[in-house]
Amino acid sequence: MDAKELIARRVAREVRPGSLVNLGIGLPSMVANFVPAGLGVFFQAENGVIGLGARPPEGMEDRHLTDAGGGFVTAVPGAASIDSAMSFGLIRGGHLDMTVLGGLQVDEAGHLANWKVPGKMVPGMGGAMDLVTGAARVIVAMQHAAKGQSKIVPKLTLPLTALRRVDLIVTDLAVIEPTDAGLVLREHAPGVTLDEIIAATEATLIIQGDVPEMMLI
Amino acid sequence: MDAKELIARRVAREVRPGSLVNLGIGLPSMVANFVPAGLGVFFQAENGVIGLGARPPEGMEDRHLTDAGGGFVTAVPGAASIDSAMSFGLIRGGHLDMTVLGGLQVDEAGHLANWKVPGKMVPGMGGAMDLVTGAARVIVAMQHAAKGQSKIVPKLTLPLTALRRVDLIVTDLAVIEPTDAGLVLREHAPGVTLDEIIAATEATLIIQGDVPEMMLI
Amino acid sequence: MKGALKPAAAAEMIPEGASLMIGGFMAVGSPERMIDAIVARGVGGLTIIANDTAMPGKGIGKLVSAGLVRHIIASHIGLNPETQAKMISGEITCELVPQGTLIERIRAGGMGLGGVLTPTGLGTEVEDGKQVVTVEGKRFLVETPLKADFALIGAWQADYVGNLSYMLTAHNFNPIIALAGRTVIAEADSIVPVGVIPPDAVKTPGVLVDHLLIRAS
Amino acid sequence: MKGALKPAAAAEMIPEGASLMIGGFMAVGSPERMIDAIVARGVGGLTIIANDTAMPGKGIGKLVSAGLVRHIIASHIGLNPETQAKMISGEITCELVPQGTLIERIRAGGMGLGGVLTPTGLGTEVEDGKQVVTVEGKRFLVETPLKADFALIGAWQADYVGNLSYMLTAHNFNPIIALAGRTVIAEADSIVPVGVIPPDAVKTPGVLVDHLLIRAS
Repeated sequence: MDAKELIARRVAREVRPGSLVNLGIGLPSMVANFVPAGLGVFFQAENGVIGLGARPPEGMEDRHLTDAGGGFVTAVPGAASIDSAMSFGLIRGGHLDMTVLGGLQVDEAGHLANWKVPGKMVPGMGGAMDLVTGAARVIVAMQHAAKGQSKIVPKLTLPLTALRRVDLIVTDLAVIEPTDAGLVLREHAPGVTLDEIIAATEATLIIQGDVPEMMLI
Repeated sequence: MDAKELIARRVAREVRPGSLVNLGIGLPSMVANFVPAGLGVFFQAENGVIGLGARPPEGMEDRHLTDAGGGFVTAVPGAASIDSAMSFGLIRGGHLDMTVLGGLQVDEAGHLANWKVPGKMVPGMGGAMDLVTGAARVIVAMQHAAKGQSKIVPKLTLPLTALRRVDLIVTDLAVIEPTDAGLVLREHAPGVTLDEIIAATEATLIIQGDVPEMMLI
Repeated sequence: MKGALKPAAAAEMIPEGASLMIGGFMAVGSPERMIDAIVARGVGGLTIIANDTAMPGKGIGKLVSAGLVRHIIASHIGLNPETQAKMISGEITCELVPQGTLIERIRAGGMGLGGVLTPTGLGTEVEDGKQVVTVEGKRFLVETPLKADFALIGAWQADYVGNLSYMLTAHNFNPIIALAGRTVIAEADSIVPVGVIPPDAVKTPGVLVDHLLIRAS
Repeated sequence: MKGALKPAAAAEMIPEGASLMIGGFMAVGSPERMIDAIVARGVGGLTIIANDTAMPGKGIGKLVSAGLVRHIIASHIGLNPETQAKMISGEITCELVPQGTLIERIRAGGMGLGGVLTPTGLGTEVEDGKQVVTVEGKRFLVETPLKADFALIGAWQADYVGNLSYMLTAHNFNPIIALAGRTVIAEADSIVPVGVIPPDAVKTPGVLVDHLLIRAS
């Protein structure tokens, strides 16, 4: 199992029955592959559909039905079309139960940076600031480190996405929960020791009692 | 012809081809009877339909299709249903070409009072404040006097509806246009002399040259 | 997938003193069976947030007649003489709000906005006690968000995902209050199998709806 | 009743330096024939207000590639490397706005609001230079309204009243920008006779639409 699949399988366990879930482009979108059918989960794509389904068979794509990355999708029974004002009204108004987003950095306050690297990458924040501000639960799904640099840092050096503390960080090494006291190490990935996690993490991690191994779907 | 019909027939002449028009409850709603078919006018009822049609034949009423007074109506071909946010978005956003409203008083500044008589009648402003604030053109259709009291006054004694100057006042005696200089008498009703109008009007009227007789539809 | 409740069971959820947003414009689009069940239960001290209080014997008028209402936030109460009388006697307190402002306040509450800036009401009694903000040299009232414990929806079609569609002038406040109730209960003319309402016809996505009323017998 | 224009005739109406709101999300729901006609005309110095700039060869990306764009207000430009390159070189200036804020600013412009108060962007770069208003003890950014000289709509169905409906994720910004363009031009997949689009399926009432493009040959 590669690192991305590991992360996606662990995040999938956070998805609650009957909930409305938004998945970001890239790694987060893989989560949908591991959420059991029959859980009654609806996926929202912020470009305008609630009840996003799998990619259609070849030849059955429709240019009016895509995900936020522009890829062809289907609509499940009970799906609803929404315009951008409704889409973001649902997001900002707390009607979205959970969002899974990629991250560039998370710090000890649980603050996320995921939209800009000054001087290098200025793609725009898209829906990220609204999602982090408004979703009932925010989960960051990302690699623990990039180019040998820890993405979990004492204090953000990249621009903040929103003042809201994210609820959970899932990486290829660990599951970490930001709390009032700081970043609590909740789980380790299979075959990864706590010392390896601590060594790979620039931020201080709080370790309370036993740290179990990640449970995956 | 009674006074109300006279007023409605004169106001109907103000309706421009292809425009979107909102008619208030009561006297203003009579205007629709005199607007020529084929003018391509759409009537809006602020409760949620663009393309309001005549009352349906008996037995064909539908409880999902009424005007703002709760009376049964029909929908013309090309009608659109709108919710209250869109309805008032169109009104406040200047997309409504014209509204015709009743009045309790209009003063020399062209300010309208039409929603409250303190201590007597407190029905609420409904859509009146939005209509007067936002409609491209505001026409007041009312009797010139009530219980012998002029409704056209130097300064409002009743609560203001909106800061916006109304565009035209049509009464059973006269057509009056509020301007920067004050209230200009534009037309007199058939068989009514200027002296009679002046005597019936508490506010000062500006009379410039000939004052023609009202043209009616 | 939502279950459907008997009206009496739905009414049981509503405690003394609750705040209720109720759809409808002069009772068109109001959830009549739900209202009847509340009257039958007799729970009092209610705050009603709605466009109007209809008339005695219809829609919200039935709650007023039954003496269950303590406070009303509405745009118009003039067509219900009982509401007027109870307001004058002090049994009911009433906040009158311009219709376009009322619907935007509800939308803001439901969509996570801190409020909207509107020109409607400037210079009138509606301005009293409100913050004023200047944007690009123009003054606007700050109108604050509204939420309620319950939103009671009258819809045309529902499915068991909770998706709702509305018909003609029975839309009115319904699609907007569905965003702003902490618990949302929808009464529909019909309930259809999941997948029958086309995604483009859904005006209220099921995620917003907590409970449906069972079909009328 | 609206006539329908050839794309070239519609493009003729757009002068050098005009501001254009354009519907679409990664080009899904964008008016491609209209965009092609603007590229063919070659009028430059445009300000584009849209969710994104798609990618080279698609939707708004064609305007960027043709060098016709001077300023962009968007939420995301990261998937169009040409936009990135032109921004870095200074050929294009860019205001990046959170997606939920952008759509509310356009809605406010179209619906006559002075702006909205949002928590999105608080504490981030987006707050810089903005008014902050406190409502019920919470801080919100004042986000100001946006309008444009033209709104260019991609619709699914149109009729000759100008009524428009949209399909699935091709709604996105289209129904909202239709409120905020001083001149609104709609390109639809099909144009149907008046009366064919059910009133409840109309998402943009014809009153908002100034011109239709003729059917594609």
